[in-house]
Amino acid sequence: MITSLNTSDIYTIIVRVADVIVRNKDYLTQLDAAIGDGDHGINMDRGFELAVERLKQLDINNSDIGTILMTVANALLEVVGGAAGPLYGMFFMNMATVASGKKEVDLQTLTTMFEQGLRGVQDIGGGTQPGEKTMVDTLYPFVEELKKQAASNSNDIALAFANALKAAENGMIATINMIAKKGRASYLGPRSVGHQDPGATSSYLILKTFYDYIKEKESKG
Amino acid sequence: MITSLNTSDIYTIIVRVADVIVRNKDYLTQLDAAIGDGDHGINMDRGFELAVERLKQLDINNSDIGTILMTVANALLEVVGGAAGPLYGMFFMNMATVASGKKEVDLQTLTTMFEQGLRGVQDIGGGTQPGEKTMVDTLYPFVEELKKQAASNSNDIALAFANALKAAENGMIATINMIAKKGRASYLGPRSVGHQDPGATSSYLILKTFYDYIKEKESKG
Amino acid sequence: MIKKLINTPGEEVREMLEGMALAFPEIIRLDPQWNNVYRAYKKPSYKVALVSGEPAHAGYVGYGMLDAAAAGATFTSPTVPQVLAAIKEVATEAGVLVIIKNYSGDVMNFTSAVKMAQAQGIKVDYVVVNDDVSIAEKEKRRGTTITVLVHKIAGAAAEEGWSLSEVKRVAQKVIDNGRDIGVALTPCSVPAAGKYTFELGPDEIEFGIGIHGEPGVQRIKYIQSKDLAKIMVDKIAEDLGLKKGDEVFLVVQGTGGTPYMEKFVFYRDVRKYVESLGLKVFGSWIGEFMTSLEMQGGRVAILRLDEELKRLLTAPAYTIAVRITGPMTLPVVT
Amino acid sequence: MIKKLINTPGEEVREMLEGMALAFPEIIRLDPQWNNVYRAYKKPSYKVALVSGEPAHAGYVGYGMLDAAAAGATFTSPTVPQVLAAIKEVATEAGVLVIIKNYSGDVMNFTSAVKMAQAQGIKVDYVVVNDDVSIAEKEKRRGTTITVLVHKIAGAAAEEGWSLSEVKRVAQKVIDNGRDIGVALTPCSVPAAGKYTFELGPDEIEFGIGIHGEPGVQRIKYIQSKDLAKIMVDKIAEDLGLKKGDEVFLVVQGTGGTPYMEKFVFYRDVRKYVESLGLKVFGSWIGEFMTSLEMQGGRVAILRLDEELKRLLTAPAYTIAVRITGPMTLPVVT
Ligand SMILES: Nc1ncnc2c1ncn2[C@@H]1O[C@H](COP(=O)(O)OP(=O)(O)O)[C@@H](O)[C@H]1O
Ligand SMILES: Nc1ncnc2c1ncn2[C@@H]1O[C@H](COP(=O)(O)OP(=O)(O)O)[C@@H](O)[C@H]1O
Ligand SMILES: [Mg+2]
Ligand SMILES: [Mg+2]
Ligand SMILES: [Mg+2]
Ligand SMILES: [Mg+2]
Repeated sequence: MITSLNTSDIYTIIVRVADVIVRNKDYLTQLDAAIGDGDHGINMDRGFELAVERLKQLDINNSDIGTILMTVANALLEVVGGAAGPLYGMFFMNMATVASGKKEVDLQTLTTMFEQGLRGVQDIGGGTQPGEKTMVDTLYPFVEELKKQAASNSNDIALAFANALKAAENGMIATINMIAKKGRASYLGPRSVGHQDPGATSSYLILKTFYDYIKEKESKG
Repeated sequence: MITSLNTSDIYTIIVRVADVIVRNKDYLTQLDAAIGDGDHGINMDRGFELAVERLKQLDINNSDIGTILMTVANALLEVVGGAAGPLYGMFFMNMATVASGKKEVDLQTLTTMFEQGLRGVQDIGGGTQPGEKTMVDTLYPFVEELKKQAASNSNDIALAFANALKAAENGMIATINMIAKKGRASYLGPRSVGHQDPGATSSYLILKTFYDYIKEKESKG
Repeated sequence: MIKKLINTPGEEVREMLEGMALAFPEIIRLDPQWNNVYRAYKKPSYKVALVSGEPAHAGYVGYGMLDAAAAGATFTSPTVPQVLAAIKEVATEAGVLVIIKNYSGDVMNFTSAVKMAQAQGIKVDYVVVNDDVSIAEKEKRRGTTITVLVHKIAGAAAEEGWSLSEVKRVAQKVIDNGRDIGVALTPCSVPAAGKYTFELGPDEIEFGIGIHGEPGVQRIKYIQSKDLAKIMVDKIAEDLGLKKGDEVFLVVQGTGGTPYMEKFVFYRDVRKYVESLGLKVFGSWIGEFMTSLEMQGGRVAILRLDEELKRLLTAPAYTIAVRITGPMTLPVVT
Repeated sequence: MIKKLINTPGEEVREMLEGMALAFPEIIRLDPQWNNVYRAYKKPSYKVALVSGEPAHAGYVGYGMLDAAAAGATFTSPTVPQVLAAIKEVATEAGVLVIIKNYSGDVMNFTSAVKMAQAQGIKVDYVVVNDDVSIAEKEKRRGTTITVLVHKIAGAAAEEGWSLSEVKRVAQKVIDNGRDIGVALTPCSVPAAGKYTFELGPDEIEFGIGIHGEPGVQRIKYIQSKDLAKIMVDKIAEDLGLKKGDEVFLVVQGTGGTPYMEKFVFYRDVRKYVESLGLKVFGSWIGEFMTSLEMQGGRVAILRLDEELKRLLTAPAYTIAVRITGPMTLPVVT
């Protein structure tokens, strides 16, 4: 059973996120073309490419999880631009703040990290709520489920993430039938219905990468 | 046997030419799109529409063939523009000069009219010769054959025009395999091969309208 | 792939800015670290500095308009540190006015940068342009063409040495009195994406588009220029509550790939219709001021004028895209 | 049908000119009988009058350039009586110079009109612009972008009161020292035809095009902006025999539907390559000066300069498309 993640775990996860994003670059861009301006995959890829480049220059042994995540946040803020830049920038920055100085985090801390990350997104997004067809529709149920799991006194990170990811996936899928209320898709009004939100999708891919790594680590024992 | 054409014949022929042009407007334009700038049908139609409008204002009983043809020439010069405007303008103007004051023309005079018309085209075209993929490839063999027919002391206009039109048709078809040396198509060099010249085609349509009318008049006796 | 006169996709903004700086070194200066464009010549320390975003705005940097344009990737808002760098570069004692277009991304990045600049002791304020009348809810309206008139009018005020709060007041006045609306006949394509942002049938028009190739608020059947002109002008006139005798300024433009011929035919139709409503046309800009790459289509913007706006609108400016050097004196001949 | 911001096809030239005259009544005047555009304000009687054709040239009528532009139907030379009317309208005692583009139609219509005007006792001469370097035989070369520089330079000379023969001499000097070449990435469509003039594959370019939507001299595979820039500049430099140290003026333009971004990326590449050949760039025009409706593509024109041409090129002009009012004096700040 996995009960904590350390600096090196988080480092590896971010590297894998970058890889997942590059492989889904066209897909995310296509989703954005349907209801936005067709750049979400390109934006995310530009950010995570720089994030990994910066991470590679870090001395991992002398870094904590906060440093890793702050490096990611700064890279995203620096080159992503658009809506996704500040949204994910604040997401990782808030996570970093919680993890500051920590070389290891348990389920409780991870939950707080994601909770604060979500809050960062909601705040900079102008008070974004679930149901507005954004990345919040993925992140919010994920965090809610994680909180539930952590509250039930569980330490099992893999189990908690498995359940939270399911909630996140449902949230992502639910965006298909929503009318967008925030972001560029909201200009389309009812025409936005029938399309999955690109940001909700990239959030899901990021969360899934966390879970896939944890599961892999667990199976390796 | 038809041995002369009068003012009213020429008037009717021009009205029919206008009709033939409007029905072939798209076809001529498409031919021009392939090796020119895609406006030949539009240009010709604009000209003949005005020519007919002007003819309708003429008092035919007090007009001679020269007046009819000069009216056509002026209308074409006035609104066709492009290459076709001055080319056909001079064609009809030179025909008009020969027919000036005449209310009836025989094969000899008709031959001279077309000969001078052709010369007008060649002169303003900058000395255009057959083989350069232009309307001259239709007009030149037509005139040569007409001259031959008239020289053999025939008075039979229908027969002479039948033979001359055949020569004109062959001339038109021969433009397909020519490399353009004059006009817009010449910029394409060898790329102009394989396409029938729009001007050669409109010339053929005009000559064919003359012949069709003559044949019809003959059959009516 | 969609053919474009560019090199490696993703490099196009940088290379465009390089081209502009090569062509107009006397007007703009390119900061290669941030893809920010700054006015090339000195400005007085009493002058409020004006900052805006998007590659297009590089054409409005110079005397009488912007001091800095922060260019993001194609159709992407510039980033927080990039905007912050621009603010810091041009800040004067008089302060900085940041002109933000009301797009989620722009608002987030620019307001974050403004907060950081304020935290660093820089005097900075901002306005948000939301002129796109195609969207019903006012707070959601995008910032489009009127942004350029804000640059022009606030820029002239700043050049005259107005205070930050006064420059902001007149900028907000332009926003309050200006509206824009756009249509697309064809889509456009972001180089790095290599695909069109939407597909349109041969008899369809996207009505109420933004400036980043997004689909419009509505898809309508093709109608002629004069019918479009009427619908578009009506939307604006109604929203602004324009009345007979009001004096207005028109901006009629293509969307990047619109030929001159169509712009002037469309202008004719807009102008005739505007005048038929009893409005007085003080002047017009016709051309390309806020475009969406190769998209074919048109935009109309109308600004209601008063004496203050008229004077500032026609004050001198010297940028790549807008040059107003005062009425030309012709040799007098009798 | 191909969607355009126009009304009834066939009316587009007239309506475009109406739009221009509505927007710029202080610069041009439209003669509705002939679709001719005349300079709106008086010219001195000592001034040679300049006449040219094509709708596009309406943008170049005004102080320091043309006195009349005779606009034919879209992509069609104006007619003989139309050109004659233009010559008669603007003729002065000093005479008229007619600037003809070397297209069969234009040459026939314009030279016929010149002959008729001469027969009517008007002092009139002409030059034929044949700058399109994509065609090998010099006599066949079309007249394209250099025509606009002839308007500019001969126009400045005329404004200074030069004689007809002197204005003609300098016009011919521009022709002798200027070359142009163009490429198309997409075709265009004449409204009345409603069809594209040619079809291009997604990786094809028409190389060596004219300005009326005709196909080019050659069809080539898509290559990047900088590779196109090199080939196009090389063709011109070779034909003009340009040598290191020569001073040149660049005109880099789209073909009507080319977005700003691509024009400036392309300009960057042309400029860098031109400078790599050791040529000195005196100045540039970047934009749309001689276009083919909505076609996407690019043109490069280069004019070799001497002191006379430099002075006339930068002399004042005040037309719809070209405004040169002298270097702007900025407030001096220290
Ligand atoms: N106000 C907001 N709150 C939360 N998420 C938002 C908000 N605005 C946009 N988003 C998210 O950002 C995504 C778009 O990102 P991206 O395409 O990179 O930016 P842009 O819209 O500026 O082009 C949307 O799919 C949505 O999930
Ligand atoms: N110099 C010339 N001599 C004879 N015919 C010519 C010449 N130049 C062009 N043509 C004819 O004109 C036709 C094109 O007419 P049109 O399309 O109306 O004019 P434009 O080429 O100006 O668009 C060509 O197909 C050709 O037959
Ligand atoms: Mg986007
Ligand atoms: Mg033609
Ligand atoms: Mg974007
Ligand atoms: Mg033509």
